[in-house]
Amino acid sequence: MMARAAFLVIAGIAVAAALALVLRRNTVHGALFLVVNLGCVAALYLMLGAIFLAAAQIIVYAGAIMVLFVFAIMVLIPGKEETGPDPRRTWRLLAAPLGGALLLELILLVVGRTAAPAPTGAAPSDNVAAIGRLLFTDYLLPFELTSVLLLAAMVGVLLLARSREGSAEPQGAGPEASVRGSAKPQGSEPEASLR
Amino acid sequence: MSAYLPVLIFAVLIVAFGVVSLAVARLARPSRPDVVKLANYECGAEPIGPAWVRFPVGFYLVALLFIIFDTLAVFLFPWALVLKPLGLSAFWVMAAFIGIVGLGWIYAYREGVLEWK
Amino acid sequence: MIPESWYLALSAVLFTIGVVGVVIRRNPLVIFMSIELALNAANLALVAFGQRTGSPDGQALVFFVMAVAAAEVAVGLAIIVAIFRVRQRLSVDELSMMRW
Amino acid sequence: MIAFALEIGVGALMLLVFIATLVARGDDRRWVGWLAAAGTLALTLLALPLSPAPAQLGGAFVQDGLALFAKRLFLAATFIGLLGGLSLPGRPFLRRAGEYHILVLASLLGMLVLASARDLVLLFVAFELMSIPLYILAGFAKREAGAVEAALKFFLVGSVSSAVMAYGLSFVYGAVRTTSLAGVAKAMPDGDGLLILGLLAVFGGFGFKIAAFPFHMWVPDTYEAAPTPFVAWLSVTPKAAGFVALFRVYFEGMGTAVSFWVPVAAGLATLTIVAGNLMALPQQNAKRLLAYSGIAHIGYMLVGFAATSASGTAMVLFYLVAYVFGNMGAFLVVEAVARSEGSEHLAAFRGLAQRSPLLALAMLLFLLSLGGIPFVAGFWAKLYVFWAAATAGLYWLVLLGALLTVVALFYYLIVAKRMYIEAPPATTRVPLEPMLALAVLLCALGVVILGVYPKPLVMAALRVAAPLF
Repeated sequence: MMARAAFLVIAGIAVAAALALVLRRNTVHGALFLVVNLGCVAALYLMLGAIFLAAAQIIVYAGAIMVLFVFAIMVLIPGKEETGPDPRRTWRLLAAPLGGALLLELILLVVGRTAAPAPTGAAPSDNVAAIGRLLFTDYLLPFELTSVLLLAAMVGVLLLARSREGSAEPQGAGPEASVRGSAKPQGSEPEASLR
Repeated sequence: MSAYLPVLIFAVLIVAFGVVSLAVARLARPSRPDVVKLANYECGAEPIGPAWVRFPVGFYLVALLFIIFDTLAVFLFPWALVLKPLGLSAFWVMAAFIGIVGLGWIYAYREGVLEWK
Repeated sequence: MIPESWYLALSAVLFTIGVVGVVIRRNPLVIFMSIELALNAANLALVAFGQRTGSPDGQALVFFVMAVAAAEVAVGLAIIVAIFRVRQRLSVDELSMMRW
Repeated sequence: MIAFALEIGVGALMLLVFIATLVARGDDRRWVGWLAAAGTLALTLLALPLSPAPAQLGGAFVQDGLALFAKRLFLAATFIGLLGGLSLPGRPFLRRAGEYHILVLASLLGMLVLASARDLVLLFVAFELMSIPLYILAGFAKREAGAVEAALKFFLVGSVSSAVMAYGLSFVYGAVRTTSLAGVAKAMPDGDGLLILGLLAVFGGFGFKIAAFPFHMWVPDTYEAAPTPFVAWLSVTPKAAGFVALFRVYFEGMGTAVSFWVPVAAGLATLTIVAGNLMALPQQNAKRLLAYSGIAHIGYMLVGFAATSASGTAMVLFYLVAYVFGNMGAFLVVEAVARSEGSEHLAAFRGLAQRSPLLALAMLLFLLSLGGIPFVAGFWAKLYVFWAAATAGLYWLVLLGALLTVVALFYYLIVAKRMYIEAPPATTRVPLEPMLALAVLLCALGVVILGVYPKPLVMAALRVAAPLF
C-alpha cells in the first residue's frame, strides 16, 4: 500500500513537471522541470529494482545531459522567445485532440492487457553485475559501436559549435569574412556584414 | 520496500529541519524592516544590468567533453564488477572503448578546445 | 507490489506530453527537451516490462538508449548553437527552411 | 572473427583516418580523403570474395547472404560517393576533409552492422550510429544559414523518429520479453496487439529514415542545402540500409504472419508514390526535383515490400542497386553542372548536350533509368517490382504505380529537353574534375551493364532473399 502511495506521489510530480516543461514559456524553467521529471523517473527505476539504471539516469541524464542543455541556454540566451502571434495557431490547436486520442489508445491497450502479477526481478545486488556480464558478452558489438558513436559525436560537435575555424593554429584562420571570401570570391561583402 | 524506509525517514527529517528552523526563527526574531535593510546585498555593490548575460561558447564545448566522458564513466561501473569473472577479455574490450573515446580527447586537445582564452 | 500497468500508463502519459510538446512549441531547445521527455517515457516502459522477466536484457537496452541519447543531445545542441550563430533568431517559425 | 571482417575493416579505416586527421597540418588536408576513398575501395574488393559465416554473439549478428549483398552495395556506393566528394571546393572541405570522411565512415559502420543485426539492442545502436553522423554532415557547411537550418530540421525529425522507435521497441520487448528478433518472429503469428503496435511504431521510425510519405518532410530541404556529393550518397545508402533492416525485422522467420504487413506497406507505397511524383512536377531546382523523385522511388520499393514474398524482397534489392547507380549518378552530374554554372536551377542544364556531350549523355542515361525506360537498369527494376506485386495479387497497386511512372517520365524528360533541345547560354565545355568524372562514369557503367545484362544480379538477389521466408 505504501509503495502504491509512493508511486502515485512520484508519478504526480513527474506528470506535473512534464506539463510545466511543455506549457511554460521560460526555457531555463523548462530545463529545471525536465530535471525534476528525470529525477522522478530515476526514483521509479529504483522502485522497479533497476538500481544501476537509476544511477545511470542521474549521472547521464539529470547530470550530464541537463548540464549541456543549461549551458546551451546560457550560450544562446533565447530569453524572450515565442512572442507575437503564432502563424500556425490553428494547426497547433489540433495537437490537443490528437494527443488525447493517442493517449487514450495507448492506455486502453496497455491497461486492457491482463497483466499477470509482476514477480520481482533478479535480486538487486547482482543486477549491475548481470548487466555488466551481458555488456561484455552478447552486447559486445553495441558496446564498441557506442564508443565510435561518442567519438563521431565529439568530432561533429567541435566542428559545428566552435566559433572560429582553426583555433589550433594561432594565425591559421582570419575573421569570418575571409572564411566566406575564400569559399566564394565574389559577393562576400553582404554575408560578412550578417555576422 | 522496507529497505528504503530509513531513506524516507532521513528525507523527512531533512525537510523538517529546514521548515522547523525557519518557522521558529520567524516566530522568535524581531521584525523592523527599513530601506537599507531591504536593499539587495550583492557583495556590497548594487547589481547592474540584466541577468541574461551571454556566455562564451567555450563553456559549452567543455560541457560537451564532460558529457562524453561522463557516459564513459557510467560504462566503467558494470565493467569493474565483472572484470574478475570475465578476465582479460573484458579488460581488452574496455581498453578498446577507452582508446577510441580517448582519441577524441586528443582531437579536442589538438583543436585547442581545452585552452582557456 | 505496484502493477505493471501503472508504470505503462504513466509512461504513455509522459510520452504523449512529449509528443504534444514537439508539436506545439516553437523554440528548438524546448522541442528538443520534449523529445528527451518522450525518450525517457520509452525507457520507463522498457524497465517496467523488463521487471517481469527478471533478465537484464531490457535494462541493457535502456542503458544503450541513454548512451546514444547523450551523443544525440550533444550533436543536436551543437546544431542549435551553430544555427543561432548564423541567424541570431531561435524560433522554428522564423527559420524559413523549417516549413513543412 | 571472419564474420566481423568488414566491420573491423571499416572501424580500423575510420581510426586510421582519424589519426591522419590528427597529424594533418595546413589548410589543404584533402589527402586524408584520398586515404579514406582508397581504404573504402580496398574494403569493397575485400567484400567480394567473402562468404556467409555462422551467427555470432548469441545470434545477435548474422553474416548471411542478405547481409553480404547489402554490405557490398553500401561499400561500393560509399566509394563512389567519396570519389565524387574528393574535389569539393570551399574552405570547410579543404580544412575539414578529415572530419568529413571520419563521419562518413562512422555512418557506414552503422549501416554495415545494421545489415547484420538480429537483436533489438544492436539494431537500435547501429541505427543511431548510422543516423547521427548524417545530421552533422548535413550541416557541414556551417557558415551557410540554409545548411544548418536543414541540419536542424533533419535532426529534429530524426530524433523524434528515434524516440518513437524506442517506444515501439519497448512495446515489442514487452510483448515478447526478449530482445532477439528470432523471438519476435516466433511471437508474431499470435497477433498480440502490443507487439503489432510496437512494430508499427518501429515502422514509423524506419519510415523517417527511408523517407516514406508522411515522414518525408526533411528530404527536400536537407538535399537542397547540403553539399551535393554528400547528398548523392545520403539519398541512396541510408535508404538501402533502412530497407535491409526492414526485411530483417518484418520478414525474417515470420512465416505466414508476413501477410499482416501487406495493407500497411501497400498503403504507405500508394501515398509515397503519389505524393513524391506529384510534388516533383513543379520543381525548378534540380536537387529538389531529385529529392521528390527519390521519395517516389521509395514508394516503388515499398510496392515490392508489400508483395511480402521472397521474389518481392529480391526485386527490391535489385531496385536498390539500380537506384544507387541512377540516383547517385544524377546527383553527381548536378554537382558538376552546379560547380561550373553556380546554380542548381534546371536552367543551368540548357544546351548541355552541345557543351559537354558525354556528361549530357550520362545524365540522360540516369534520367532514363530513374524514369524506367527499357534497356537501362531502372526499367528492369520497376518491371520486376511490379511483377512481384502482381504475383502477390496487388494489381491495383501495380496499375497506380505504372500510371504515375508516366508522370515521372514527364518531369525527367523536361530535364532531358533542356539538355538536348534548348540553346546553350555559352559554348564552353563544362569543366569536370577527374575524380568526379570517374564517379559519374562508374554510375553510368552500372546503369548500362545492369540494363543490358541484369540476370546475374537478379539471380544473386533471389538467392539471398529466399532464406528469409
